[in-house]
Amino acid sequence: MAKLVLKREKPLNGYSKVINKIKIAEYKFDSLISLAIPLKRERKCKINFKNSLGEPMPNIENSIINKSGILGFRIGLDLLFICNPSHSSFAKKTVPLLKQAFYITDQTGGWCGVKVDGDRVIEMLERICPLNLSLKSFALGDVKRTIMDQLNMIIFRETEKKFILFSPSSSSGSFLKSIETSSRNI
Amino acid sequence: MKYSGIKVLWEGLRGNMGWKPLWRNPDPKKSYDIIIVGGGGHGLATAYYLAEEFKITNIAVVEKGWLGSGNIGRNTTIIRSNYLLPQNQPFYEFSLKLWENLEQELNYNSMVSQRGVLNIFHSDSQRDAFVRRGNAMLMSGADASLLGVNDLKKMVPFLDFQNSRFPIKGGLWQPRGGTVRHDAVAWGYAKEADSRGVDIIENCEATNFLVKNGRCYGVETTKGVIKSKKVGVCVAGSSSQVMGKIGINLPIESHVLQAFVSEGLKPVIPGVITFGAGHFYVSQSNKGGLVFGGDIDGYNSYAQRGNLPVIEDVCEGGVALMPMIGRARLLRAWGGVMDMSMDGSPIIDKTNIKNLYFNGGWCYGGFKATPASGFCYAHLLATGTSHNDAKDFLFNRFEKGRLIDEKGQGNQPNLH
Amino acid sequence: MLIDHPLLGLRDSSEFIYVGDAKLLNRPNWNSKNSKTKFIDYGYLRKNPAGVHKELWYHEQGDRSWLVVTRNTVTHEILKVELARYLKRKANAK
Amino acid sequence: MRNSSHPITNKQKVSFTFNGKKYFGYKGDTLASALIANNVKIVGRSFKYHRPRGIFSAGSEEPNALVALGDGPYKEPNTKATNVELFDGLKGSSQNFLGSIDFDLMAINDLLKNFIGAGFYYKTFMWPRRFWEKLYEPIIRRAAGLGKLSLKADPSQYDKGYLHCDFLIIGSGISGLMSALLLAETGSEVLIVEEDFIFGGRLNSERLGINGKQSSIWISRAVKKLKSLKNVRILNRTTVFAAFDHGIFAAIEKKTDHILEKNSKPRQINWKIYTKHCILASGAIERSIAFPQNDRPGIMLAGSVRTYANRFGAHYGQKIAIYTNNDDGWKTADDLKNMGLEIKAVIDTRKEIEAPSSSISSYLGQTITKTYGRKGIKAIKLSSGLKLNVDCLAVSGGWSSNIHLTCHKRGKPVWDNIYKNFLSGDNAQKDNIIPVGAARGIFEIQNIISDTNRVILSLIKTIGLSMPDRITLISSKEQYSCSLDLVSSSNPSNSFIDLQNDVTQKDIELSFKEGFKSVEHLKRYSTLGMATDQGKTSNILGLASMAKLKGMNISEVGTTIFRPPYVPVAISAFAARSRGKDFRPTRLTPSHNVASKRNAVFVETGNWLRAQWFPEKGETFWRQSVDREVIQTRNSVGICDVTTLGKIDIQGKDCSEFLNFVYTNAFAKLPINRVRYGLMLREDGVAYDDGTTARLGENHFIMTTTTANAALVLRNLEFVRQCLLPNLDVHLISTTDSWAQYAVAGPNSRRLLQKIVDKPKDITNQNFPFMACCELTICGGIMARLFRISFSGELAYEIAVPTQYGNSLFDALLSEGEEFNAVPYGTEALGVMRIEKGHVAGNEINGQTSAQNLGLSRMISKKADSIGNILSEREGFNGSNIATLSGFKPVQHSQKLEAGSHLISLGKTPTMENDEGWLSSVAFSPTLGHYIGLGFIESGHTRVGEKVYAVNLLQNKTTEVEIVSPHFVDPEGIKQRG
Repeated sequence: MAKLVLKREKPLNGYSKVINKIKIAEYKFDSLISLAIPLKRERKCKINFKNSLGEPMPNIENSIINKSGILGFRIGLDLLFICNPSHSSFAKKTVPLLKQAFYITDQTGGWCGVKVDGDRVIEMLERICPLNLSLKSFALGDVKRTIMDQLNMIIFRETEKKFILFSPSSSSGSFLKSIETSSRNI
Repeated sequence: MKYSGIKVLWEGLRGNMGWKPLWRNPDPKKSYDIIIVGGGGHGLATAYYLAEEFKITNIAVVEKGWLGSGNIGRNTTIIRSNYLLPQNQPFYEFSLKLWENLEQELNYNSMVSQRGVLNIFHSDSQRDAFVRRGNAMLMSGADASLLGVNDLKKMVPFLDFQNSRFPIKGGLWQPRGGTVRHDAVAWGYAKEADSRGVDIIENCEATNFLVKNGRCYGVETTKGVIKSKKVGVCVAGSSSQVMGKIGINLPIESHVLQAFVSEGLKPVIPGVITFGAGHFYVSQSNKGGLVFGGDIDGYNSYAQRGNLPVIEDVCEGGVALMPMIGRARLLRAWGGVMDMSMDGSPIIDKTNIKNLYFNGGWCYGGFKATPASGFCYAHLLATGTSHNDAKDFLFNRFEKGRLIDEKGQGNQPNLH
Repeated sequence: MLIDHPLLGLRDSSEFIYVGDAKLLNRPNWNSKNSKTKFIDYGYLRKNPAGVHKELWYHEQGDRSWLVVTRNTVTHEILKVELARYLKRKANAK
Repeated sequence: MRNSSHPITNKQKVSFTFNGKKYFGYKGDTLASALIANNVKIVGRSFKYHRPRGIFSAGSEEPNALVALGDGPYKEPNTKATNVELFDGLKGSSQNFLGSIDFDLMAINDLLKNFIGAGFYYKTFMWPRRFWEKLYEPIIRRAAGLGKLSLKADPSQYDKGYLHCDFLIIGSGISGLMSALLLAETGSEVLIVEEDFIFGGRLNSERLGINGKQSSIWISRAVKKLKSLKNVRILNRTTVFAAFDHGIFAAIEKKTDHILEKNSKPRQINWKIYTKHCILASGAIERSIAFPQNDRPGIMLAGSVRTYANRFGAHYGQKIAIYTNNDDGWKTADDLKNMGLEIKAVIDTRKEIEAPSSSISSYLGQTITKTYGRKGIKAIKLSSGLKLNVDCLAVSGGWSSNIHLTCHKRGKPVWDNIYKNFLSGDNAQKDNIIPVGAARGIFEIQNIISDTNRVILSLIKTIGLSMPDRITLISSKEQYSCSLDLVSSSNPSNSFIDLQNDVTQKDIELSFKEGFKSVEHLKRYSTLGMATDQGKTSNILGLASMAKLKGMNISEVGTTIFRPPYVPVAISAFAARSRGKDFRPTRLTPSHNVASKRNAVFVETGNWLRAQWFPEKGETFWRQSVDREVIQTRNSVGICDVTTLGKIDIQGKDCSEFLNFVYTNAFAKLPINRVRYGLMLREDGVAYDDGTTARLGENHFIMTTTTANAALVLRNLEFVRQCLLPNLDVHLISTTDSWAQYAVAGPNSRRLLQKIVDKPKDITNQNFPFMACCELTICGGIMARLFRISFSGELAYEIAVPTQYGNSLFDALLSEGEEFNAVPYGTEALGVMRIEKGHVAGNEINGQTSAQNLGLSRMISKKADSIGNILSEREGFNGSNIATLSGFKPVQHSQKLEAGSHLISLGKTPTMENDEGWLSSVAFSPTLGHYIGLGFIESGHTRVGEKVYAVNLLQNKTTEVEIVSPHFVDPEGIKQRG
C-alpha cells in the first residue's frame, strides 16, 4: 500500500495580486498559537515569555517581533497570539517552553492572513475598517481586533502603509473578496 | 358628527364650514368611575369599548402629550394574526376580526386594508416552523396558506429569486392581514369615545397614584387630583416609569425601534412582505411611501431615535430581498419606545394594588393588538375578570413558568 | 454609539452585543431561602430607568470582555465603563 | 433664458433631454438651471391636485421640480432637478401625470378641491365594506405616489467607508471655509464636506465681493490652501444627512451621478464620520409666502432667482416682480436689475420700512391677492387692486437657519424673535455641534465674518489648542430684518403652504376647526411637511398659520421634529456591498472542494454552506441520494463533514467546576480521554444547546456546540467566566475554524480509521470504547483528535485534524474507504439518521422546550448549582400533562408525514382547544421503509401505542399516527457500543 500523505493547503492557496497599486498577498505562516495567561500568573508569564521568545511580553494591542521573525501580539487582558512565519524549531523548542506558563491553543488552521501594502492602502482600508488608522491612534506595531465588512478580523500595522489582516479561515473567500473590492473601489 | 360621502359633498358645496372637532377639550371632573392613564391607541380603544360594550361612560382618559402621541403615532401600521402559540393566536385573531369592522363601527375610515401579509422562508426548518404556525392559525379560525416558490414568482416577481444569499423557498400567506392608517385609529376611537361621554384630557400627565390601604382611588395629575373607582394604566413605552411611581418593578425593558419611509412611489408592493433571513418588513402606504422596518436597536432607550447600524441592517435586508427598491430613497427615519417584555408577550392584568390595573409589554407588536387590547382591558376593568382571549396575559406567568415565548429567546427582551 | 473600553479606548458599539441590566451580575445563591423567588426577580424584573442605567455590553468583535457601562437611557450619554470581571471580583472580596 | 455674457457660457456645452426633447446647457449647470435657461416652465405636477409646477428653489429644499432621471434599471424617480449636476447625455422626465405633463388628465382633481381637502378620505369610502380593497383603495393608490420604480434590480454598485477627524465642517460657504482655515492652523484633523459640486456655498449666488474682489477668487484660494494641507480633507458632492450619538455622522458622497458612463466604481459612498466636534456651516433656507395661487410655474424663491442669475446666468422672462417680507428680497431686485432685467415691482408686506432702493417701483404694506397664468405666471394682482404683468415672481418669506442636523438627537429649536427664525437649542452645544454663519442665525456678511472668527477662536481656546490669527475679510455692508407676514387671509383654498403635498391655508383652517391643533396633529391630518422635501420651505408657514388661528406666538405653537435623513438617501447606499450573494459572508467547510468535485448540493446553514447530499449518476430526485447515503452508512461506512459544530477549547485549573455550572449534568468526574453528552439551559430553565464535551487532560476540555449556537454559547460561557465566576481559572478559545472534523459512521468505520491511524494507537473496542477520545497522529504524524461518539446510532467516530489538512483528509477517507464502499453523506442523511435514532436537534431545541419536554429531566443534577436549575423547577415546566418528546409513525405505512402538523386525539376536531402537540421533525426512514417523526405531545411518555391524528390543515390532510418511542433504530444502543 502506498503511504498515505495528507496535503497541507493554505486558505488562499498563496494568493498574490496588485490592484490599484495595492499589493495584496496571502500572509503565510507556519503556525499560529494563542497563549492564555492563567489567573493571577501574569508575572510568571512575563518572565516565561521573555525567556521563550527573547522579547518582553507586549501590552494589550501591542506586538513584538523577535529575532527569528516570530510575531507576538496581545489581544486581550489574558490572551496573546504567537505567529511563526517560517518553519523552525518553534514547535519543538519554544512551544514546550511557553507551555510551562501559558495555556496554549493551536489555531494554525483557524486563521487566514493577508498582507496589504501600498501608498493607497489607507484609502482602501477606510472602506471596511471602522478604526481610526491615523498614526496618532494606530501606531506602528499596534494590533487591534474589530469587525470589517461583517467579519471578525485582527489588524496589525507593520509600517505606515503596510498591514497584516487576519480573519477566520472558513470565511477566507469572503475576506479576500472584501479586500479586493475595497482596493478596486478607491 | 356622522361622516359619509354625502356629508363630504354637502360640506364641499358650502365651503367646508360645518365641520366640528372630533373630540371635545374638557376640563377634568373631580371624579370618575374609571380613569385610563394614557391616550394612545390602546387607552382610547379601552375607553371606547368600556362605553360601547360595558356601558360605562363616566370615564376620563388622561394623556401626557397630544392624543395619539403613543406608539399608535409611530409604527409600521401592520395588522395580522399569524401567531403560533395558543395563548396568543386567538387573541390576535379576535383583534383582526375587530379591525375588519372597525371603520363602520367608528364611522371613520382608518383605511383598514387587507392586502395580505407574506412571510418568506428560506430553509427547511423555517418551513417546518411556518407550517406549525399556519396550522395554529387555521385551528383558531384564522386564514393562512403555504405558498411555494412558483406561487411567489407570480405574486411578487420582484423578489430576488436568482442571486440571493439565502434562497427563497416559499412563504406563509395570510390574506386577511394588511395595514391600517395608524393615526386615524386613534382619532376614530377618540371621536366615538368622546361622543359617548368619555372625557379625553390632553396635556395632562398622571404624576402619581392615590393609594390608601393598598387600594388605588385616583391619580394626581398636572391638572390636579382626579379621583376614580378604578385606574387602568395603559402607557406602553413608559410603563416602567409610570408603575415605578408606586414602586412596581415590571418584567419589561424599554427599547427603541426605528421605522422608515421612502419617498412616494406609484404602487409596487401589494401587501406586507417580511424577509425570513434578515430583519426587514415592508408595505406601501396609500400615499405611495414604502413603509419599512426591522429589528429594534437592541439597547435600553427612551430617546425616541435610533442609530446607524440598524438602519444599515434593515436596508441590507430590503435590498437582499427585493433589489428593485435600491434606487428608492429613504425619506425619514424615526424611533419609538417599546415595552419589551421578558417573554415577548403582553400583560393585561390586575396589579397587587387593588383597583389598579395594568396593560403593557406589547413589544413591537402593539399596533395590531389595539382593538382586542382595548376590548379585553375594558372587560377586565368592567368585570374584574380576564377576557377569555387574554386570560394568559398575566403577571404570574413568570413565577409559574408558563411563558408565552413566540420566538423562543427567553428573558432577553432585546431579542423578542 | 461609541463605548470607551477601559482597555482599548473608544470603540464603535457595533463591535458589541448588548445584554441589559447589570443586575445580572448578582445571581442569587441557589440554596438560599426563597431562592426561587430570588431567581424570578433576578431573571425577570427590571428597574428600567429613564436616566442613568448600569448595563452589560459584551465586546464580541473585540477582546471578548464583558463591560459594565453606565449610560443615560434618555440622552445615550455614557458616564462610565468598567470591566465586569473587576467589579465582580471586588464585590466577591467584600 | 441665458445671459450671454455670463462666464458659464465659456464652459463646455452639453446636451441633454427632458421629456424627450433635446436641450443644451453648460458644464457647471444643474438640471434646474439648464431648464430655466431653456425657459422650460412646467417641470412637474403636484401630488394631489396635479397642478402644473415649475422650479421653485435652487437646492435640496426643492418641493416642486421632481423628475425621473435615466431609464431602464437606472431610472431614479423623485430626483430634485435643483440637485442634479448637468452632464452630457442626461435624460430627465417629468412624473406623476396621466396623459402628458402639459395636459395632465389627473388635473381634474384640482376642480374637486373643495371635496378632497385635508382628511376627506377619513370621512367616506366606508360603504359597502368590501369596496375599500376592491375599488376605492386601488384608485387612491394609483392616483397617489409620485415617481415610478423601474421594478428592476438596482444595477449600480455602492460602498461604505469610515472617516475620522477632530473637526467635521459641514458646508463650504464663507463661514465653513473660515472655520476650516482657522482650525487647520491648530494641526487638528479637519474634514470639510460640501453638498454642492463647487465650493463656496451661498457666496456663489451673490454678487458681493471679498476684500474688494470677486468672492470666487477668495474661495479658490482658500480651497487651494486647504487642499494643500496634510491634516485637511475636503469632499464635494457629499451631503451629511444624519447626526447620531457620540459624534457619529452619516454622509453620502455621489461619485458617478454626474457622469454618463457608469464605470465599475461605486455610484455612491455611504460615509460614517467619527468626529470630536462638528462645525455646522450649513447656511439657511429661504421660505415661501402663502398667498392665492402662489404655486404657478415661474413663482420662485427670491434667493434662488438670484442664484440662477448670478451663478448660472439663467432666468425666466424679462418682467420680474419681487414679493418679500424682509430685506433680502430687495437684494434680488438689485441683482436682476444689474443684469439688465426689468423689475416691475417690489412688493413688501412691511409698511413701516424705508424702501432700500428708490430706483425700483415699490409697493409697501401690500400683499398679492391673485396671480394669473396656469402654465406660467402672467400677472399678479396687489391688495390695492393694481394688476401687473410679470413673467416671473420672486418670493421671499425670510430665511430659516438650516439646523436640521441639530434636531436629529431630539434637540429642540429655539425661536429667535429678532430674525424670525428657529435656532438650534442647548442640545446642539452638548453634542458638540457648533453652528456658525447663517446656520447660527446670522444673515449679514460682515457679521458672519466677525462672528465666525469669534465662535471658532473661542472654541479653539476652550479646547486648549494653539491659537491661530483671526481672519480679516472685508465685504459689503448688508442689513437684514424680517417680518412674520407669511400667510395671507384671502382665498385660503388657493394659498399653498406645502407646495408638494398641496396643503393649503384652507387645510390648516380645517385642521384647526376639526380639533387637530397641536403641531403633530396638524402635520398628521393635513400631511404638512411630509413630502419628499420634508417641509423645508413650508413648515414655518404652517406654524405661522396655526399660530394665527390659535392666537399664539409661533414659539408657543412649537415645532415638529426634523428627523434624519436631511436629504433622501438611496436604500442601496445603506446596504452598500452587502447585497446579493454578499449579503452575508460565506463560510466554507474544509471539505468544500472535495464535496464540490463530487457534485454535492449545498445548503445554507447560518453563514455556512454545507453539503446537503451527494447525487450520483442516475439520481434525479434528492430522496434517492439521501436514502442511498443512509443505507450505505448503516450497512458499511459513511463520512460527513461536521466541522460547523462549534468547538470551544477550555483550559484552566477550574474547568471542571466551570463545566458543572454551565451544563445541567456533572462533568467534574469525567475521566481524561472520555467524552460526555451535556445539556445547557438558559437561566430561565429552558433548554438552549447540547453537545459533547471531551476531556483531554486534567485542565483541558473541548466542548462542542450546535452549529447555530456556536457564538451564543461562547458568549454565555464568557459571561459565566467574567461576570458570575471571575475567580475561576478558566480560559475559552473558539477553535471551530481551527479543526476540520468528520463523522465516520457505520459498522466499517473502525476498519476504515484503522487504516489511517498511526501505530501503535489501538482503537479496538476494548481500548477505545464508546465515548472514548484521545489525541493521536494519523497518516504518518499529522496531529489529530479522535472521539468515539455517534449521532447516527451506528458504531461511529468523529476525527479532527488541523483545518489545512481537512480537504485532503476527506479525500483520503473516501479513497481509503473505497474497499468498504464508503459514502460521503450530507446534512439530509445526517438528519434522517438522527431522527431514526431519536436525537434532538434545532427543531426540538427551539428555545421553547425544557429538559422535561425533551425527556431529559434526569440530566438536571440536583446535587450542584447550574445555570437554569432553579427556574426549571417552576410548575409550568413540570406537571404530568406537559408535552414530551415522542416518536410517531403513520398507521398506514404508505402515508407521508409533515413537520408542523398538529396532534389531536382521535375523534376530536382540529381546534386550538383540542391541540395537544406538534410534529417537529419528520423524515422518510429508508431503514424502516416508512415515514417517521419526532414531536411533542401532552403526556407523551405515558401514551406509547396510542393513535392520534396528525393534522395539517394547510394541505387539508389528516394522518392517523401511532405514538412510539422516539428511538426508532437500535433503541438499546448496541450498535454504537459494538
